[in-house]
Amino acid sequence: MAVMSYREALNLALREEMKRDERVFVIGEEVGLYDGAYKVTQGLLKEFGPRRVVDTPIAESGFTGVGVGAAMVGLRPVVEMMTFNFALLALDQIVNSAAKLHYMSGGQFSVPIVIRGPGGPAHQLAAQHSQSMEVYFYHVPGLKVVRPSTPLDAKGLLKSAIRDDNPVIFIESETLYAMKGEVSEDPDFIIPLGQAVVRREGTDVTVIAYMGMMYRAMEAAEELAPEGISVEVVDPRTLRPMDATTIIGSVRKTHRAVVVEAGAGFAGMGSEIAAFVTEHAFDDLDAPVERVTGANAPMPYARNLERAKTPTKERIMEAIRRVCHSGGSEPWR
Amino acid sequence: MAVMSYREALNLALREEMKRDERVFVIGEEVGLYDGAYKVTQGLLKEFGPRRVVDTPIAESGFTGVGVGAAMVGLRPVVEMMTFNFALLALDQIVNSAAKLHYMSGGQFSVPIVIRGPGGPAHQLAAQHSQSMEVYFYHVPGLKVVRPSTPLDAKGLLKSAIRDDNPVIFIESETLYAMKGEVSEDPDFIIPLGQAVVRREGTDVTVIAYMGMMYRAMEAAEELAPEGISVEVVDPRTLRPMDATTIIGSVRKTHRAVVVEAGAGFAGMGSEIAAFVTEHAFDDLDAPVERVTGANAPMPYARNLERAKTPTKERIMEAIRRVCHSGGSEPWR
Amino acid sequence: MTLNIEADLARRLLGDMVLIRRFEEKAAEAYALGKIGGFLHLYIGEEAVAVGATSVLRRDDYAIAAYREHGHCLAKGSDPRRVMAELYGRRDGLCKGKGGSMHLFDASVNFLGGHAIVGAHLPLAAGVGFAIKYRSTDQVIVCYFGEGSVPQGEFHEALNLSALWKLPVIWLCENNRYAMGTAVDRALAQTEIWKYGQVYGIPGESVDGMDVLAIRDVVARAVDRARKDKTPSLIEARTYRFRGHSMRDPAGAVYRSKEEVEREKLRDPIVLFRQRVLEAGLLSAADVRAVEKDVNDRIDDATTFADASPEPPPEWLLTDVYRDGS
Amino acid sequence: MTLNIEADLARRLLGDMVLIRRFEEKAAEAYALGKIGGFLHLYIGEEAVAVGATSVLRRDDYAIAAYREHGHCLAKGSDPRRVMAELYGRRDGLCKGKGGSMHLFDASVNFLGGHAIVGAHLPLAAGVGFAIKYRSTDQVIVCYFGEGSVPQGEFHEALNLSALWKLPVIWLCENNRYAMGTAVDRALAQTEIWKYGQVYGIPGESVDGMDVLAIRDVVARAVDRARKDKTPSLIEARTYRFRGHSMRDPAGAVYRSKEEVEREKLRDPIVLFRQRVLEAGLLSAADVRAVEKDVNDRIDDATTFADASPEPPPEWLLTDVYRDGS
Ligand SMILES: Cc1ncc(C[n+]2csc(CCOP(=O)(O)OP(=O)(O)O)c2C)c(N)n1
Ligand SMILES: Cc1ncc(C[n+]2csc(CCOP(=O)(O)OP(=O)(O)O)c2C)c(N)n1
Ligand SMILES: [Mg+2]
Ligand SMILES: [Mg+2]
Repeated sequence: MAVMSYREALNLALREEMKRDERVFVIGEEVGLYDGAYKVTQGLLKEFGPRRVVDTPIAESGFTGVGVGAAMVGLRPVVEMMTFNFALLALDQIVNSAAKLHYMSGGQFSVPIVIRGPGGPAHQLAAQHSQSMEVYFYHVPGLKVVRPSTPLDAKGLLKSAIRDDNPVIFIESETLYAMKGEVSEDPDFIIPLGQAVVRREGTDVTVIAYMGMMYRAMEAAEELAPEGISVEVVDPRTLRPMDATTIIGSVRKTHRAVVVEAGAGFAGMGSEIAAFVTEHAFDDLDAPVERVTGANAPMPYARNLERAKTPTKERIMEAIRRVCHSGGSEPWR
Repeated sequence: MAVMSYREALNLALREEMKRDERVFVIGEEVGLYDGAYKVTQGLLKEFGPRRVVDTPIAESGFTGVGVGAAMVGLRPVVEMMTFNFALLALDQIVNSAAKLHYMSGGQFSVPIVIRGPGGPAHQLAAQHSQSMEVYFYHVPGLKVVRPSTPLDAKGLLKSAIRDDNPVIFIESETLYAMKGEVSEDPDFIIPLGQAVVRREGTDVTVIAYMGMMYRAMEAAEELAPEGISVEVVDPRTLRPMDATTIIGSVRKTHRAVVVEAGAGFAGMGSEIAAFVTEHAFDDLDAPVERVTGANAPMPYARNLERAKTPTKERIMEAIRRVCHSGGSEPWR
Repeated sequence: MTLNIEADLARRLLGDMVLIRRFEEKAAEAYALGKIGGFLHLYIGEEAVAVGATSVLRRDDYAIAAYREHGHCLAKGSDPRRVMAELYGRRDGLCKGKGGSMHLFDASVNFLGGHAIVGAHLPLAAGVGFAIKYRSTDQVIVCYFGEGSVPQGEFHEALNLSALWKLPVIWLCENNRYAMGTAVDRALAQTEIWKYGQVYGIPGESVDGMDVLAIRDVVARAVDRARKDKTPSLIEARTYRFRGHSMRDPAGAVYRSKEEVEREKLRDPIVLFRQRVLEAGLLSAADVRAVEKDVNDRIDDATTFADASPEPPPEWLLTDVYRDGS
Repeated sequence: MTLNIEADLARRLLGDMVLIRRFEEKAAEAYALGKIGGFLHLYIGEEAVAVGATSVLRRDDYAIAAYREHGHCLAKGSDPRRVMAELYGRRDGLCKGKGGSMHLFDASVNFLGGHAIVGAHLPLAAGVGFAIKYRSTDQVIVCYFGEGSVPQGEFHEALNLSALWKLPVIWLCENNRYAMGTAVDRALAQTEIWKYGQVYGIPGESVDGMDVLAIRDVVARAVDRARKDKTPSLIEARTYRFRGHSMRDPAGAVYRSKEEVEREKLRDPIVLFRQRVLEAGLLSAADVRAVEKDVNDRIDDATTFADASPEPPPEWLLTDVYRDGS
């Protein structure tokens, strides 16, 4: 174990997997000479050379398709989206090519590709650069979707994603890159996809949250302890496939659930989790599952509006209190 | 009132709105000379000429962007996606341009555009041509999303969509184009966006479904009547904004709800409706909301597998029975 | 006039073209009988392109195409029985019945599909070219596409990447002058497709798409450039589709006249080639009859095979979604 | 040597360029002070392009740009106070503080933004050209874009549509030789951007992007073609960005040398133009001082205004999502 940043953990995962498997290569805008727009690929060009660290022009659909084609014939590309917002330009390649080729070919071809990069809001990047992008992917059969919240998870899950034989959408966060934490340096250490983790044990209510919202939920949990509310926080880590057992298990124990998500609320990840939890733990629920979500608006630039756009600790705490005193749900937004 | 097909109803709506407002024009692949791949725009070129009925090359992102740009400066484009599957190529223009320009410009510009065409499975069109596309749009603030199930709705809702000052995603169905029904010929007749409709009154359970699934739900309802199960069927018609009042009102009355959707189940429209209904009618619910959804797989070509992919009448009936005898929910798929 | 090819080759080229032709005529019948569903896009009239191009490829070279790909798949060497079974949606189909007419894949002959989003398979082809270079083998990939994908952005992205990175890709445009109902001059400000490579320094040539030997020569040169110095090429094969866009579209629809179609049919690549080999005395009438007889047997065999093949088992709906079955 | 322009015009061109320069220098300071957040992309070094081009436009003509658009917006005539307030994210900003530096819009001067997805505003420009033709007015639109969007498919889709439909669009590429850290020759097989229009028959020219008068001339000809016979043009202005890609990127990063940057700074469009007008005796030193004094006052005024403007009220988070407020 060593203390390193989330960014360094990703970098280490890439280096280890590139050393381990000659078929793994990194491709995207500014990943080489520039060492990555967010420095996640720092040093890779120097270490592995231009054959395996490939700078591309701005052509998301083109170079994502290049990755898919290369994967079809046996390579294992790690495609960097400088930010995931730009993946919309490559969505057809991801949804209609990457996700479906294995199925359409009756299992003859597969697409072992990882598409990674930062997603979600950062600091005043405004509407086109601050979107929770997972919503475009986790619905799609054939894709796996990962959102790693800690340096340890970043490393362990990225390694699993690279070793996975299926297309994996791996969405990081600009706001977490600098965060430090304990990370295993064992090259054999991985975290399997599809396993949620309990970040904090509690008995009264289960809060399901990932990335920045998970940390906000942890703060809310701490602040509520004195009020005698014991909060359990579950981080799904992988959104597809989702770890039903851990999430449902926790709710069966606490009898209450709050789902927090940074993105707009309508038809977001929280909808699936809430629906799912209710289906499978209905009789154990003492209150309806609450969703605390981002406002249903594009992301504004102004700092004060931006702050108000995503769920605050206060709103999370209110929601937790509401379910614990099982009142009705917060007005729909 | 006159009896006409869903296709003719759409065609009539287009003709009336083009007559009514000189700024309205139709643009897309094969909409003119070819009279539309599915003949929805039949006769428009002859009647309105090439200035207002514009054939485009295959360049979805390009001609959708043309529509958005034209809308920004005051025209009212109706962009046809030959099938909505191809809208993935234009998704960036829809999500990052059309949906956000009004907000980003602080209300200075708006994008009164309609993007319409058939979506969802048809007959053995296989994985890339049989997707429930609404999932890519209804989450997006700034967009409105319509799925009209009847000829009457097709006409009334398309007219509202064209008159709306916001981008409207209007997803029809190849399997409904030939369906006939009563349609108002009054050019002033419209159906406002955002209003669900009760297709069938019932007292024991509310089934929420649209398009093909709505008709399947109606059949299921008829077959269950003899068993003494009285089913109410609600068709949302507009997915965003969703008509909370009608849906919740019905569930408060029946105390049970089943959501049916053709698309894959994980994180689909059913998730939002189920979560939403549970949040707002939790104490009125005698059973967890059930979701009957398409299998979590791409669409296979083989006829028998294709049939098994989308919810059958039988599966809908089982789900209704389950909630009525409020057993647990169907195994997660 | 003489032809500087061997009789064997003549037999093979003729046989492959006739095989594709008969195969699709049968498929059309089967479609009418409801044995084949969905969209069915026939290649009839364009056979010389796939056959000519494939005839200069090695078996380990790759080919990728759009949704009008029966001909490319068969030319590459796929078993007509399994192709027909796929069109029928049966368990013995190339893709277990999951792909259908628009999504034929055959790993055993390096045929990479079968793609139905216009323009989307071009970046995939560049990716395969990238992988070839990455592994430093001397394979090449031929990417067939219609002129309808030229207005699509991915065409240009793929062209630039192939030139910038020097990828062994042969961009082979089958210009049949129509994208569904849209004549090329209503879709493109420049209708000479081969010229689109010039700005990138990509060698471009146009060729009579009805002349299987001409195609052979042009593609052979391109394959050579690709194998030896990893240079991409852009070839425009001027061809014509004798049938409608798909079975749902009449042959002589509003967008083109019956006369035009009839006139073009006089360029039938099979008729022309048969004439030439006969006139050149390369094959005898008996040879030709033998070729056609053999083809007919194989097609009958294919349909029998497809008819006999059962539906895929219901559980296959949920297999092959993920590689590890997860 | 003499210049065949009026003193007034010289004063205006100089003034506009200096205004943009000072405005951004102030913005950089404000960014350092945390008054401006997010990404801030400076146009410093490229001012001649927007100023030269705008100087031959009518007020009712349209302009659209990417995210490095302060200069284009100011040149088009937006009030520096409201632009600065937008950068500050304040209620009196052009876009009520909702857009920020990358999303400036000003309907009052037909400035259509401010777009941050590389390549995405090109189809919008084609759409505006389409609308102009639809309404048969004689307006034109200038679409500014970086050479970084040339590898992007939408560039080619938009170019083809503008040529196919004859739209009054001036495609004005600001080739500053780098897309973030990527030199143009690492992104494109063809680095002469003006050539990309040739295949479509679009008139193309390259021009010294540091020479405001040269740009004026080239754009004037293109505007004329667009107004008179609705012909699009592709202009490549060869320019250079003196600062980093954004405030987060150092001016002389790994991808280009300090020496190169210093050398390019000798081409400073403002310094060069000032020299020329002085040498030509078109303006006196005093005139120039007056111009600069006036600009400085306006910039001070702008920052004072922005500082004084309050944050947008919280309820604005949910306004302007839909036109009818629904
Ligand atoms: C992105 C996309 N847009 C539209 C379609 C519908 N479509 C299918 S084939 C076709 C015409 C393609 O023409 P071309 O590329 O010339 O190939 P051809 O059919 O002539 O062989 C169109 C518009 C599609 N499949 N994909
Ligand atoms: C589609 C897309 N991909 C990537 C980015 C990230 N990005 C922002 S600016 C930029 C470079 C653009 O360079 P250029 O077009 O030359 O404009 P310049 O910055 O030189 O003015 C990149 C890659 C983006 N905004 N959009
Ligand atoms: Mg064609
Ligand atoms: Mg640049």
